[in-house]
Amino acid sequence: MHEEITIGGFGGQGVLFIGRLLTEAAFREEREVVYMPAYGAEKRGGTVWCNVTISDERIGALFIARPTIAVAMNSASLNRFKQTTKADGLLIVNKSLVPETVSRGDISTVYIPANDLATEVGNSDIGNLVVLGALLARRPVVSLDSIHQIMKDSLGEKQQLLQMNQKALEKGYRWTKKEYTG
Amino acid sequence: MHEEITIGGFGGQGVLFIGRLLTEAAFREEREVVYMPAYGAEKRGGTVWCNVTISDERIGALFIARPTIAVAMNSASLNRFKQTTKADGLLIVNKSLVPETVSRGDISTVYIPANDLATEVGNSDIGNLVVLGALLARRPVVSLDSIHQIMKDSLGEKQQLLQMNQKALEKGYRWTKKEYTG
Amino acid sequence: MSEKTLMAGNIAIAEGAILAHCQAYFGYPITPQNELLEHMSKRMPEEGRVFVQTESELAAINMVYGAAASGCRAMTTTSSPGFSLQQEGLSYMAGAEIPAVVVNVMRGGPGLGDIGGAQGDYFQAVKGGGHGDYHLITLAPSSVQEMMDFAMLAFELADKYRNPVILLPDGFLGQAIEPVVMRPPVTKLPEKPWAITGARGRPKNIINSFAMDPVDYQPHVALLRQKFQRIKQNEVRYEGINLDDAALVMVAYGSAFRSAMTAMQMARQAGLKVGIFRPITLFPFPVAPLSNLSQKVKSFLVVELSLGQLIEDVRLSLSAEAKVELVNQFGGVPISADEILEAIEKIMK
Amino acid sequence: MSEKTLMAGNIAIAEGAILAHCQAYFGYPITPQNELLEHMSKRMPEEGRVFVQTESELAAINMVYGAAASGCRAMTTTSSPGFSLQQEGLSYMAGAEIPAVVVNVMRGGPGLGDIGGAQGDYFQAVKGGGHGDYHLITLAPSSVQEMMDFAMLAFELADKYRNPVILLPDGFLGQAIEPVVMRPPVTKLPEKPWAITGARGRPKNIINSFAMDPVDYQPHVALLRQKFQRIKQNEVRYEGINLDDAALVMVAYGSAFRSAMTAMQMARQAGLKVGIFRPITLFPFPVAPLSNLSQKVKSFLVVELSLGQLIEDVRLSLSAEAKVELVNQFGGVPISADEILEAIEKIMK
Amino acid sequence: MVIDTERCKGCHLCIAFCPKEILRAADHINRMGYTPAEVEEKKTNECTGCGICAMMCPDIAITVHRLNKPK
Amino acid sequence: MVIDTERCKGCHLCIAFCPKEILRAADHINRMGYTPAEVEEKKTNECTGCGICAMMCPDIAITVHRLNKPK
Amino acid sequence: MARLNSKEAETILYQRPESMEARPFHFCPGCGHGIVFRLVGEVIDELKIRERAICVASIGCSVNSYEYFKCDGLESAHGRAPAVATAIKRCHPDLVPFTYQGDGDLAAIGTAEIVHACARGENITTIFVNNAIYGMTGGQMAPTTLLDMYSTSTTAGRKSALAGYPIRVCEMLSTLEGTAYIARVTVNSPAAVRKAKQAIKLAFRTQLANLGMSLVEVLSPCPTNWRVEPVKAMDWLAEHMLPQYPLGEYKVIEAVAALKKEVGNA
Amino acid sequence: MARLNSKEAETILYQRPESMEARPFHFCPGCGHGIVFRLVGEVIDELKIRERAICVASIGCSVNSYEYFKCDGLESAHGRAPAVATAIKRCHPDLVPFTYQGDGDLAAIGTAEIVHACARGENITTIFVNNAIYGMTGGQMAPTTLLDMYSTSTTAGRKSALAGYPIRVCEMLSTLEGTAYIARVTVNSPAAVRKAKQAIKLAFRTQLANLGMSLVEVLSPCPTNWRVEPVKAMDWLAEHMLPQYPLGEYKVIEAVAALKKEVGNA
Ligand SMILES: Cc1ncc(C[n+]2csc(CCOP(=O)(O)OP(=O)(O)O)c2C)c(N)n1
Ligand SMILES: Cc1ncc(C[n+]2csc(CCOP(=O)(O)OP(=O)(O)O)c2C)c(N)n1
Ligand code: SF4
Ligand code: SF4
Ligand code: SF4
Ligand code: SF4
Ligand code: SF4
Ligand code: SF4
Ligand SMILES: [Mg+2]
Ligand SMILES: [Mg+2]
Repeated sequence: MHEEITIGGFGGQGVLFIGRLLTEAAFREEREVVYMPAYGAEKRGGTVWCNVTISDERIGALFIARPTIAVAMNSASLNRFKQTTKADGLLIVNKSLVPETVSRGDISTVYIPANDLATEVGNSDIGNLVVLGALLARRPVVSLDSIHQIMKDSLGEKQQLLQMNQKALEKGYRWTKKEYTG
Repeated sequence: MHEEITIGGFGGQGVLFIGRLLTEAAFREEREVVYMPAYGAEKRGGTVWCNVTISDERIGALFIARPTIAVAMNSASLNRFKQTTKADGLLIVNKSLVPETVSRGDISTVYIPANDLATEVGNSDIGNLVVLGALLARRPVVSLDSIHQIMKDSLGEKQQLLQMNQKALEKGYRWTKKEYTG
Repeated sequence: MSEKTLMAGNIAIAEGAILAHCQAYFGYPITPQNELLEHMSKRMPEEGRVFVQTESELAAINMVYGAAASGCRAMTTTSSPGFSLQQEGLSYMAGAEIPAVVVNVMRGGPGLGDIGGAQGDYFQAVKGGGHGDYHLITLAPSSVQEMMDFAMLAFELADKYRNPVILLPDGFLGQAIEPVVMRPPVTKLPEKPWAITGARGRPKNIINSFAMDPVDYQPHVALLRQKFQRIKQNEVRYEGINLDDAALVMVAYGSAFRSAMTAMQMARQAGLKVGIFRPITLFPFPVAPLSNLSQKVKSFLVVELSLGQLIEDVRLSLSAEAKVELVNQFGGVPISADEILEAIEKIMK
Repeated sequence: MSEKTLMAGNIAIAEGAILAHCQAYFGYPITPQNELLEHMSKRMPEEGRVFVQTESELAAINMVYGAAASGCRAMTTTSSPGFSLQQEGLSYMAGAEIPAVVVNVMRGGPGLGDIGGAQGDYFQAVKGGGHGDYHLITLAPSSVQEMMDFAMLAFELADKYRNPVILLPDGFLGQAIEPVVMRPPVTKLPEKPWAITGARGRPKNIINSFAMDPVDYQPHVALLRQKFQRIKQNEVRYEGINLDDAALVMVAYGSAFRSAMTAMQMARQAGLKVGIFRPITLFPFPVAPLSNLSQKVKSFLVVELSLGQLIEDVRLSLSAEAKVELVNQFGGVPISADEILEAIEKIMK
Repeated sequence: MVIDTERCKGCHLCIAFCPKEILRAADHINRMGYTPAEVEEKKTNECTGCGICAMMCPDIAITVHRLNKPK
Repeated sequence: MVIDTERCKGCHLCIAFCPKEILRAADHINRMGYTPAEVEEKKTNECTGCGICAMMCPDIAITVHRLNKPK
Repeated sequence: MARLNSKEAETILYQRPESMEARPFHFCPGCGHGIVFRLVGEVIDELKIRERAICVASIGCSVNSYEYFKCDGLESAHGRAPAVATAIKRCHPDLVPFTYQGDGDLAAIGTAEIVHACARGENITTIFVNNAIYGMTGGQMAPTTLLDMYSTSTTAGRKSALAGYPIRVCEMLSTLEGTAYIARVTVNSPAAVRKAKQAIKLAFRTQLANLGMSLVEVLSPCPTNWRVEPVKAMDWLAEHMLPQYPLGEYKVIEAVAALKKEVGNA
Repeated sequence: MARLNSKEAETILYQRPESMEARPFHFCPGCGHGIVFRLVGEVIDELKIRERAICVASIGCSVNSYEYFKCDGLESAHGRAPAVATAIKRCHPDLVPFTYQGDGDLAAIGTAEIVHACARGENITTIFVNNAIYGMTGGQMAPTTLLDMYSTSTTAGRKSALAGYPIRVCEMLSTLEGTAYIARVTVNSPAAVRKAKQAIKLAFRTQLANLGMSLVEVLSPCPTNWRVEPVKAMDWLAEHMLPQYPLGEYKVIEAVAALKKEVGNA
């Protein structure tokens, strides 16, 4: 197994957070993993992105030029990923904020109204977890359980927040399973 | 013509001064000349030395490893020059302050009681000019006139000092001509 | 694999230093190594050790000088512009034979530049950005694990040779997060009878790099030369990958090496016999191993995040007939496996 | 020869700068270049120009940055430890394309070292002691006349390429006194429409070496690379002596070259066919001329006042079969013609 | 007074300092993702043009005009 | 008091500050070429051992002793 | 400050100063730098010195300040802006260089340069923005960080035994003979902003009258690194910073006092 | 100061301090450094701290000061001695590091380091020898050179318009909260030497009592570069330096005052 995942969005959309979740999960599942955040210029506003490479072998490049899985949380990142996503790759788009679509036949796409779905579970801000659910629904790079466990470990005391997050994750997962069966 | 002159003595003995005089004279006589002082560690007490290379051709090394003419104003410099003076070279020793003699057959030597002779002209401090006279008496690397002219140019207003210096120079010159004829 | 931890490169250096019993840390904030300083600001006091956020990188390097001269394992960390400010101090430390570790998490330059990762400080670290004749042992990690391991190694080598050691990751490695196997802490530190610890029951010690007269200083520099010679003989480190059948060998370190790894995998998949030679010590540079390799392999590709610095040492190492090409990025931009693959393909056909 | 004057090397640099219409001088005392600063403290105000004795070499280089950014010909002079402190500033100046002249009258190192002359700052000046990818044009005078001439040339080259230029004599040359032909003063200075002179009747000017995003900074560094390429093509300077029939060629600069001259004369007298290749620009290094020479001559002897720095650039220039030996002094001690001759004799028999 | 809502970063200093208390946070976000300040519709006329909001605005997002009284 | 004339650099601060004015410059130079200070022979007894000369000496060339009065 | 535009039927009371670019600031919401920038712009407008002013930027959140003013500008290495400005002024006495420096830049790495610009009495102006933190690098302790204050490098609060005491820059620099005008102001209320502007204006006037070094320290909020909302940051500043850093004029040499009288609040 | 040697028939009143080497100083005749060195040596003797004292030398005429004391010592880069001493003290609170710095070293290139050692309140001691000149490099202007004073880089006398004003170090550093004891003394008379020693002793005591930064500025003659005879140099000092640099204690925190009372002149 070797997946190269890039996630992009606005600062504040929790892009780095779901990147870290994936990394931690892969780590717990005893895979090789590299997490590489964008840093610096993007610190204050602008588009933030991060790379997560998960593999069964020693990982080379820290950077991902052509992701096998790309997640676009805003238009700017879609603009980028629609070019770079690898053939046979998966591109997930947050339809709530990104009106554009992609016309490439050689990749799979998921258009998910992440913030709307998040609002349904009670917090429009956690569209990132909805998207993560979607990702795992289409490419189980790590298990949903690992993610749940990590959230439980870190948010144990904050039951309400934890439950909301879990719901968002599940929501994205189930929504995607349903909409994009196969 | 190519002469490599090294002059050594205590700080305050005017070693650098006669080196500069030789340099300036050679310059006025339109020869190639390099003056290289020792600097730094010797600044505060200790032995001072300088190199003057006078030549009819482009001069190479700034430093003189084996002088053709060496002037020892104190024992420390004699110690050095008795080794380094080139075969066929000239070694001038200020007998007033340096009791030692040298037993090398391949060089000429002049032992001159410079400070005593200087006292005779009225200032024990200008043994350096006596020694310069001696040097020019044995090796006319520049003309006595050039030196006189330079002193005149720089000490024009200080008639008494100038005359004293002139006398010391002549004294050393004549003493040496007399004592070391040929 | 319970002893593994996920960790950012910068943090791994901090924890590596703590494991190596670094007793004093001095630093000034600069991106991209702020997390390292911040981590130390918490961890060092926790361990009962010294942490001072200094007024500048100049103060930091001179505090390291003082702490290490007094026998403590000491470290400072910075990034490129701050490293430039430390060149005088590094020359003093090399001159006075002070064992200490200086980390330069390199960013894009010259000038203020940017905060992307880069390798443009190669010459500065490896050739000596300061004045006078000296060398700094320079270690180039290429994974978060090595950030920790080489931080520890750096302290060992520093003490072994009484010489400053530079850890020279690029900014990308500082930010990358990877699993790390934690190492056992160092418990036994070397004796330092030369250190400035108070002249109690022994003749006084003096630490300096000075003589009034050059003739007195030269023998000291001659001793340093001997030491550098010993380091060259004993401390060369490198990694070779797929060298046995390689027709083309890439030479790379740091995050450039990581991209080269991926490029090599891609090339091999395409049937191209590519290997990698990775210098781990940049000083001492693995001259002999590379030279030997070039008896066999005639085609080399240097991959670096600078305008052609590593390539000079590679050229100086290779046999006469070997050919060297360069593929690089610079100014804070990472290099992708794709560009490297392209360069490989260009050479190999 | 009435236009000749006897002058110390340090003074010749000062007067050369004044002839080149250096408008602003900033410096901090350090041996062996104090006479230069002291001379400027008198001469610059006499000429109605700017002289500031700064609080440090750091302040000096940053004042040079400001003065040159505002369109003035500006200079600072220092010696080795002070030059180390200026590495950050030099990197900034190279990055922001500031034309200015920095003189490093090298002394013995590393560390505080001593105040003898040395060439141990070769790497620092030529490879770039600061951070990031840049090059400084580096001129190596070897006579008092050249101290003056190259000071003037330095200002020309700095303005021509908008790049800092280093004048790199050793301390011995600074102290030596030789006859000098005075040059006519520069009267026409180049226009500097880019300079920071107040946004009067034109769009504003900005001087910097920074971008928030590496992707924006890289193109700037790429432009610098092009410039360095142009410098390499156009500005190589060197001197060859007795190369026509030479069986052995010495490579040397500065006061080491002067000793090599004498050694060559001695060798020739002994019937040994020895020549000298003297790089005048250390960057750009005369790679092609040396390389061509090595098609013919196979035996080289590098003479330097350092532990083997110049020799690396010589090695990088020579053809595969050429052999290179080293004879050197270091740590502030001069090299004598005798030692060089000895080395020559050892090689040639 | 006019707020350039696309320049506004939603710090709400203007709201806090307006002596007439006629400013409030909008209920939407702008392109940069901030909640801009706006004038409560009903209170538009209460603005005295004192300029305090502009004086406190760190993003020069506020321009204050005053209609000249016809002579 | 004893002057180590080979350490003495002839600054003559001791001479200037001795309250008893019993010190003077010697008429010879020492090995370093300086004119050391010395006690005027006739005035040796006038020294009170006040130590001022030693206190002002920049070269620690002066040691001051006092003969103990026999009990 | 009011600008009458006779062709329009309305008077523009407040707008972007003419000497400032339209480009939006890159600062965080509620950052004091934005207010200070605007005040400098207004002063440049009012003194009509845009064509002579030189923005000598430093390194900190204001790193690219030259991009916001319509005057010539340049970047300085961290802490060295006073040296850069010194050289520009010495070379071009007709220009009006001002440094814009943060507390890390000026009071830590740049200590020697500001002290010596003051000691030399350079005829330049320094705007010194004290937010008690290293903003740009992510909130580490600055030399001006308050005791017990949180920062990312003093997460348990700054303790004097480990991290020393906050430096009072105005007090220190006022001891130097070359300083002509030194004042500490803040921007945490409309009245304070007005006073800050007066001080900045007087500082520039001091330079224009060739009276020596002028420096205005502006206590300024950094909501991001103080971890409070912008509006609360203004209160935090009043409560915590003012006691440690009393506002006021610390040095007004006679000639500056005379100047001040002469121009009043204009 | 008197030391009784019971086996001898005489009392040695003054001699080389035990903590000092026999090696003669390399200073010029009449140089104030020699007096100050001896005072430091006497204080080390009297406080019995030779085995704990660390001589942190700086660069200037006192460059190799570590060679004259029988305690451990090291060289610092120019201006950085306070940083070096800071580190030693932090690492070894039982040691007693003191820096010995000239006015060029401390007040020019080393400004930031001394200011921040003071701001941090490091528990170290600085002996600051102000001779108003760069002695070692041949007599160039120092930051403390007096107005109109000759130096090899102000041959027409220091003019404030070109070369700024002399810095009063004690006054400046006293504004910093971390300083515990700051005094200015001189050595131009026996009485002054006695006071200088008391101040140096109190400075070391301040460190021994862990009270914070202590600094003694000693106005000291440099006959060579002042171009006057040693004896005249003492008068020159009184006439020219004292008006610019008033003697006295500039900072005595309560705990130090208490200490002073406690020990008296001992
Ligand atoms: C030589 C050097 N050291 C460190 C840095 C990193 N650096 C950039 S800004 C900064 C501090 C900024 O703090 P401050 O001056 O208070 O400005 P603020 O961001 O708070 O406005 C530092 C340490 C640098 N760019 N150069
Ligand atoms: C970085 C650096 N810059 C300059 C020098 C040269 N230097 C040596 S001593 C000195 C000044 C000494 O003056 P001061 O500190 O007043 O001591 P003094 O000799 O007067 O006692 C200078 C500038 C140096 N050694 N290192
Ligand atoms: S002060 Fe300015 S930026 Fe802040 S909310 Fe009001 S208009 Fe927006
Ligand atoms: S101008 Fe005054 S009254 Fe009007 S909105 Fe602004 S602050 Fe309120
Ligand atoms: S001890 Fe006192 S009286 Fe005796 S020589 Fe010295 S100063 Fe004079
Ligand atoms: S004070 Fe000391 S050095 Fe000076 S003359 Fe007297 S004994 Fe000699
Ligand atoms: S970090 Fe602080 S100082 Fe920097 S822009 Fe943000 S609020 Fe302003
Ligand atoms: S130059 Fe001055 S300070 Fe230095 S040793 Fe001589 S007299 Fe003393
Ligand atoms: Mg700040
Ligand atoms: Mg001094």
